[in-house]
Amino acid sequence: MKKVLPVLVLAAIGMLLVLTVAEMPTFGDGQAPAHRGVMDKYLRDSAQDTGAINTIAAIILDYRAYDTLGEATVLFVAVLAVSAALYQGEHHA
Amino acid sequence: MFMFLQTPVLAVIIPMVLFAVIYLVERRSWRLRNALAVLAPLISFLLLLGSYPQVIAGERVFIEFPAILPPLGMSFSIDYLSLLVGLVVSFVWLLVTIYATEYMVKEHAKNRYYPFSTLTLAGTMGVILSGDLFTFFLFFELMSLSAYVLIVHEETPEAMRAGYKYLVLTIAGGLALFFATIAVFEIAGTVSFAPGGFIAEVSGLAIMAFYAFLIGFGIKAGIVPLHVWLPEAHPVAPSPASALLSGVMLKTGAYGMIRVVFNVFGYEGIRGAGLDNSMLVLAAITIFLGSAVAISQEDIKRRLAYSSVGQMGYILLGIGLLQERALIGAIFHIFAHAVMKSSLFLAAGAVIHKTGKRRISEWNGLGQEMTVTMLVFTVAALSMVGIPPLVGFVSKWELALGSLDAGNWGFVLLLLLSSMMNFIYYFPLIQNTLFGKQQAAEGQASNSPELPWKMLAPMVVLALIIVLIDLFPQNPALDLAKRAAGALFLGVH
Amino acid sequence: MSMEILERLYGNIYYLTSVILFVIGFHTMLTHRNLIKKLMALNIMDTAIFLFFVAIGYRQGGQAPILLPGVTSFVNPVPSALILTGIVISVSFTAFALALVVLLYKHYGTLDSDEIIAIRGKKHV
Amino acid sequence: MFSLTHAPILMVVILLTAAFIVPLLRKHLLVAKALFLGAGLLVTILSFLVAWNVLENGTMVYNVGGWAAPHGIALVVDAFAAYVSLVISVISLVIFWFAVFAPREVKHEVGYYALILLLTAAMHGIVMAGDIFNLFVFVEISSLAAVAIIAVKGTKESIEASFRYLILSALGSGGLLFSIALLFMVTGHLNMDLMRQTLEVTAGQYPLNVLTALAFMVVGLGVKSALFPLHIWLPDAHANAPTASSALLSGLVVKVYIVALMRIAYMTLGMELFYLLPIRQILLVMASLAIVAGSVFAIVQDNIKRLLAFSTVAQVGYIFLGFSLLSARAVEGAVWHILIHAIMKTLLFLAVGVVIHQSGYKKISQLHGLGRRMPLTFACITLGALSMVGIPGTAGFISKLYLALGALDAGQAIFAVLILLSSLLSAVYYFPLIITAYFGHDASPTVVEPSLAVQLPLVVLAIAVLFYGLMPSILLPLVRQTALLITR
Repeated sequence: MKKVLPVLVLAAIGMLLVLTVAEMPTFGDGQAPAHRGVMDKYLRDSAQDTGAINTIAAIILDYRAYDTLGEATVLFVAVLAVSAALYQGEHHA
Repeated sequence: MFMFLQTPVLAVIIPMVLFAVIYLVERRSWRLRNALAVLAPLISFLLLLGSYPQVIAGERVFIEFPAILPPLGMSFSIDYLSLLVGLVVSFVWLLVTIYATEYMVKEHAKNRYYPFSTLTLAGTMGVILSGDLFTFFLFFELMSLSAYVLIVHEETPEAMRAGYKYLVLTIAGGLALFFATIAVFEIAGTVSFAPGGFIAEVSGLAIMAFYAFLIGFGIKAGIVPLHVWLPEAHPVAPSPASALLSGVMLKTGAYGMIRVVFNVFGYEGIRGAGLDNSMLVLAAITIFLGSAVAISQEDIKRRLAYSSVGQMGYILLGIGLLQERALIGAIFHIFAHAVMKSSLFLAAGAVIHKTGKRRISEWNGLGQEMTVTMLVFTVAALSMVGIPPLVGFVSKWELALGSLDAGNWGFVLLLLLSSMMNFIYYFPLIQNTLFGKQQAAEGQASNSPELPWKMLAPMVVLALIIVLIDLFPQNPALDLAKRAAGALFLGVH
Repeated sequence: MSMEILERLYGNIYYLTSVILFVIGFHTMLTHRNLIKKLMALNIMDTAIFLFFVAIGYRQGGQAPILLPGVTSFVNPVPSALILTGIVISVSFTAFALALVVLLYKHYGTLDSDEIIAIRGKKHV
Repeated sequence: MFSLTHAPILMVVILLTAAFIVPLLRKHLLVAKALFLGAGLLVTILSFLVAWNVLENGTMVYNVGGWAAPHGIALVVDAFAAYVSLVISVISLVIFWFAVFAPREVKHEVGYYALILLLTAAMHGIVMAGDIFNLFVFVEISSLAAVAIIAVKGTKESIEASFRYLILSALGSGGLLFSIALLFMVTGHLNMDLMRQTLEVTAGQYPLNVLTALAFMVVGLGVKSALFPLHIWLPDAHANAPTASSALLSGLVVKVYIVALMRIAYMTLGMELFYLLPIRQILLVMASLAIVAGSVFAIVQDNIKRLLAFSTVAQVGYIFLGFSLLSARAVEGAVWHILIHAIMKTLLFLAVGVVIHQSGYKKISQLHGLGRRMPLTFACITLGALSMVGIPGTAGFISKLYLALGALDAGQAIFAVLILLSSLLSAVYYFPLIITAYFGHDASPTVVEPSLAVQLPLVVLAIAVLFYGLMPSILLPLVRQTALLITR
């Protein structure tokens, strides 16, 4: 039982995922829905808006800087968590 | 603001406030505590008595606070039925509390008994004076939960076990009521008691709601097979608390059933859907089993508890027959049984208090030592059996006539059979106590007075009511019961 | 019908690969008892998702989204930007998890999840 | 007249800034504590103002950095966000107070405060997010911080529990990210509102994609919010954490993930799409199982904190049930329950923590007579327990009333019965706690009450339990508007 259950779960998930992949827009299709949303604006305006020619940098550091703040915070949480968990009291520190 | 100052609200609020006051003063002065505890039911009684002329004149007192817990509100009302039951409840409570001030002297944790007795009174008055199902439910929960504290008062392991059983069942009952209440709200958009009922069509959900009501009230009233908590809880509670439980609180179940049948569903709807049959079957089983099991009980309080089960069956029978005269019997029996059963429990409590004898076989010859107590016991027991001029006879007579109106001979026979069984379990007891030989252990200091007056007086008052009330030219309780039943049947206030 | 699905799968081979990677990671997660291996499995799954996400951004003939003169066709920059954040998050999780593994080893003297549960269970009873 | 435009982002930023500074103040503990409490208080005031503003002027949209929606990240503070934000800030302020004044349970004190601040900031960030990836980032911050505040206790059990929580939580995050990828694939947007508009067109084209995305999202956030078969991490984690952490985790964190799921459901997909798929039925079944199983497991617990943790599993079921019944009153009930369960569970965890610290007893069967030794604390516990059972007059009754009415409105009387059944079960496991403490023999004459500063949070929460039980109409407008958002 303990061996069969994971296999069944995996088979179900794998089946679902493979069917989903078959339904997805074709890889590399320039007209796929993913490229019809915000992308154009970024590519068109980022240079004037932010002065960065690297659009990815423009997105990370400017348009979506709030996410980057969150990203830095996650790192901070991890550092704090590790130090707090490993902390053994004054005399060790 | 002055809406709060109306009689039905005050009769509920004042005991609630006194609960807090008693809790605050009880460590300073036990005299003040006792006085306040007696004051609470007295005030409620007087307030209701004050509205007697108004209600008799045909006016229904009704106060509403619509926006308390949106979408549901709260409301209070006094009509014939709630006036009668309210008067009985507060009066019995008054007497029992006076009795308790002496009885509880021997007990521990008195500072817990009085506040919670007062709080339970507030809940009970709220149940009786509520003007809609939701208010009814709220106070029903308050009453049931605070009564738990009274039941487990002695904190013995048996008391805790019985109390836990009571608690779980009472919460189950409360939830059944809650479900039924919101189901009614869902069906009709209102939960206000209305003359003649307000559920136009008895749908599937309405039938579910009815059975939920039956379960909820059945648990409280001790209807077989939902009575299991009752014979456990009564013996372990202190005697005044058992008197209140049996004499007063069980009646709220019956009272609620009357409200549901006549003011929520309407008796024609109930009859049309055939729901009365389930009540009748349960009533018959309850009457028979309650009386039969009582015979075999050795512990006096257990015997009285089973007897209460049987008597609640009478009331349910009176409701389920859906006949005016049967309903008169049921309503009057609420009054009669309250008076009889509380005097029985008080008398039994007096014996236990004085001698510690709980087993019936130990009671032989007690009549010589505690003459007045045993006379009270005798009168009440004879009334339970249904000997003519006493109150117990009146309700049985009306019930029997109601059964005949319904064209059902079987129930008359059942009533007779049950009376026989009552006779079987009360009469030998009376005979032995009054005329039997006292067992050994003579020579106790019997020159001291039988009991303090605070214990004696309430019992004597109750006994006098049992004997005298039907000898009056006009029996006021029966009069109110007739008016109440008439109003419920005509579909007017 | 099934031919068509196969063709589409072949066309989406990058997606398919990441999905397979995901399932491999999940399988490892479910079946292996060593805590370090579980963490590795977790990272494989995360990587699979990153691969998948970045693959969404690819456009036929597109170049890196650096706006140099003369380049007109770019890949979608959004997934790349998001995944940078995702990677940092995954790293943070792994770092903390490894710290916990160290502590667990100190307390229980083993890295086998079943053994840890057994030790803890005994204490409970 | 100052403007509230920046208030939403300020709430997050104030907490984050405080969190960055507090760990530096190890030598100045008093300053650190003052900063910790001050940040909490400031955010509470802001959240009141924001809630008031939302009620007066409708939804607030804030564009971070001045970049309007499709480009930048928007914070959308609608009635739901304002309401949950209010709940988070008030309850967390009470917990902050407790963490400062209660006896120390963790070694790295300033680190603990900072982690709590980060967790709170992340929760505010989650409920106000208007951008799905931003939501994901804050979910990650809160997941990591939530694990950390368990692990800081440093006992064997807490490390083991937090590791398990971390692994499952990371799995959940993976699921969430994957579903975001799938949704981005078919929409090209990250802003939730624009996603919905695009999905109205493209969802029909890629049904399986959307279904898979939904499945991964429900499972991902379901793990984090302990939806029934995915709850296995919760009892150990919540029972072995420091007191303040348990309260924070059980009272708020678990619910914030439900809020996140519901916000994604109505903002990104639209409820029609969300419930077009069989997800509603699945959620109903899971919620029912959660209610029953949580209660049944709670009954057999003797360890009080484990009992409370299992009760959380059941209560999470209530909230899911209300949202998936989808009648106006049921949703109102679920929204109420977010607040009310936060109040009661926080109260119970804090009070039980106090009892455990003062007496050393962790089991119900050991509590004999403590009701007389610690009257105020046990009065609070009694109120909390009565409220958990749903006795009228306490706050718990309100959500029970709305949920049951809502179930009937939805024509599903069976769920009303289920809610009431679970209420009975909670009576079975909560009442022994009170009964043992007040009645029966008196076994621990030496136990005393803690200082008043420690009891203050308990009293405040107990008053809140009574207050919302007796006059719920104060918050009703906000609750109504939230329900409208979801059921419209």
